[in-house]
Amino acid sequence: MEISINNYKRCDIVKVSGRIDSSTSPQLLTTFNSIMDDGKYKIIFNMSDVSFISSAGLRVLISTQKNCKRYNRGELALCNLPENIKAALDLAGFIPLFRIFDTEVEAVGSF
Amino acid sequence: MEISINNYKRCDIVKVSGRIDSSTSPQLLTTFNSIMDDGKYKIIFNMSDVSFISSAGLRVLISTQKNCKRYNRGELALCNLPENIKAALDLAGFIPLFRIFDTEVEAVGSF
Amino acid sequence: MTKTQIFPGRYDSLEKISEFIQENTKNAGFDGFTSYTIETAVDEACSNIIEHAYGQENIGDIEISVSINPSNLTIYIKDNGKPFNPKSIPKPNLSSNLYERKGDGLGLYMMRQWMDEVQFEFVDNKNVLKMVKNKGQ
Amino acid sequence: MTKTQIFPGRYDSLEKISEFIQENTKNAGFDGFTSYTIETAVDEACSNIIEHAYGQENIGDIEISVSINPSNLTIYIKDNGKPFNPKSIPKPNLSSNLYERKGDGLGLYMMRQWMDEVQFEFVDNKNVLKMVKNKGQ
Ligand SMILES: Nc1ncnc2c1ncn2[C@@H]1O[C@H](COP(=O)(O)OP(=O)(O)O)[C@@H](O)[C@H]1O
Ligand SMILES: Nc1ncnc2c1ncn2[C@@H]1O[C@H](COP(=O)(O)OP(=O)(O)O)[C@@H](O)[C@H]1O
Repeated sequence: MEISINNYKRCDIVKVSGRIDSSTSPQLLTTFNSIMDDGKYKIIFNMSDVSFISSAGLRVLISTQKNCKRYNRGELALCNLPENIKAALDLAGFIPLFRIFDTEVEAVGSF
Repeated sequence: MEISINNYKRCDIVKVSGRIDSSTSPQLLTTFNSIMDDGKYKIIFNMSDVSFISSAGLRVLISTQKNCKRYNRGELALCNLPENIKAALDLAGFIPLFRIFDTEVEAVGSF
Repeated sequence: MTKTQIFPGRYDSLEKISEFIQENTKNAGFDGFTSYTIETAVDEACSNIIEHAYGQENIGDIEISVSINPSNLTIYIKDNGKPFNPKSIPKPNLSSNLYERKGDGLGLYMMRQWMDEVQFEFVDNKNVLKMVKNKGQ
Repeated sequence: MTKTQIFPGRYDSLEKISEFIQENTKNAGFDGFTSYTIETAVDEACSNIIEHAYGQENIGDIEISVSINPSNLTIYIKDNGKPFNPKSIPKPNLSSNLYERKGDGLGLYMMRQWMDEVQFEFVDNKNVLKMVKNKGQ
């Protein structure tokens, strides 16, 4: 798994390429936590290059979303979901819990 | 020339494909003016599909930039400049007059 | 045709396990999405073995056998960890209210939703998980 | 080899003029960027003819001849509009201060910067603009 972060004026974009499973999801959690530790709670997660997500990865998303939304200070939004990943989010009932955008531009433009 | 407009929370993206010459530049000016008439002065001009720009097109950019920046209410930013177009802007001394971004995301993320 | 492979009970085995499963789902003729659902079920099962049956990494192995049958793909996953009785596990909370919503308990749910048969047994001092995905649906 | 084409003095001729120029710059072997600079110079010249020499669209024609020579590309552009004396035209303001900066007066400047020779004459009651771009620079 590789993680990149891009900082913009009103939000940060996190992009992962590869698998998000029990082996790699702690690294993703650390990334989200380090952004929040900097006082930034508007995060976009670009999933275009995520090849696989297990329930361990889904847990990271839900706990990050709760953390971001606390005190109305922000939000974790998702973008560029591959079909398989979207099906996993759907099965887990996650679709109503996140704003989901087709492109990074739409996601950034929404903050 | 074809023009598309996408509205985001804090800015609008205008994208043109084709030639911006004396024949087509009035249409571009009308587009920018109609956005400003709606009270929106933060505009991004995505030039990736602009094949040609003459001085008539450059005039539209400068007058729109002046209009946007008046009263500090906004700005015309440019993104995705093809090499030839960038050379024309450079020759005309326009590079210092606009913020120029490599991608739409960076441009939107800057507002 | 049955293929068997043994993997060390560590999280970094999960990627190799996925590759092993993908090879087999491909050979069995499943489409990309169906393969993905099977890959997910196996990943969840193996993660649970490491986390819950063994309790941590590097305690024991995971043995996976895959049979491509005319009408289905059948997978057996065996471990030597503590016996597991899935009957006692409640369904997960899938609330769409973020604050009531929990992130855990999804693994078994995803396995059951995405496979046609999921069955746990304890045989010869081993946990044996059988999962079946039917063809041509 | 010289090719000549006549276009109606209208702004929607500019695209066809560009295509005619591109064909010739390609045959002459110029690279993409150099072709673009020549295309720009011709577009500016023709826009000026319609706007300033004819004063509006549909008053007269624009005749363009292009010669591919061993050492250069030479373009002649003729119109029947009012005589033009470029000597009287001041250089444009290229200030990098937005509020002092004007958007007009760029056309002649771009022609002169991007071509190796730009020369206006009034001959036989016609404006004749000669522009040359050298090869192999
Ligand atoms: N192979 C296993 N061995 C022992 N306990 C298990 C096993 N698989 C699942 N469990 C138990 O079932 C619960 C639910 O599992 P699961 O749905 O995968 O969610 P999670 O692992 O996120 O809790 C686990 O918390 C654990 O108590
Ligand atoms: N072909 C022409 N015939 C008559 N006047 C011209 C011609 N070309 C240019 N001019 C004059 O020179 C000025 C500068 O031209 P130019 O640099 O192309 O900028 P612009 O057309 O934006 O004013 C014009 O405003 C016009 O007065």
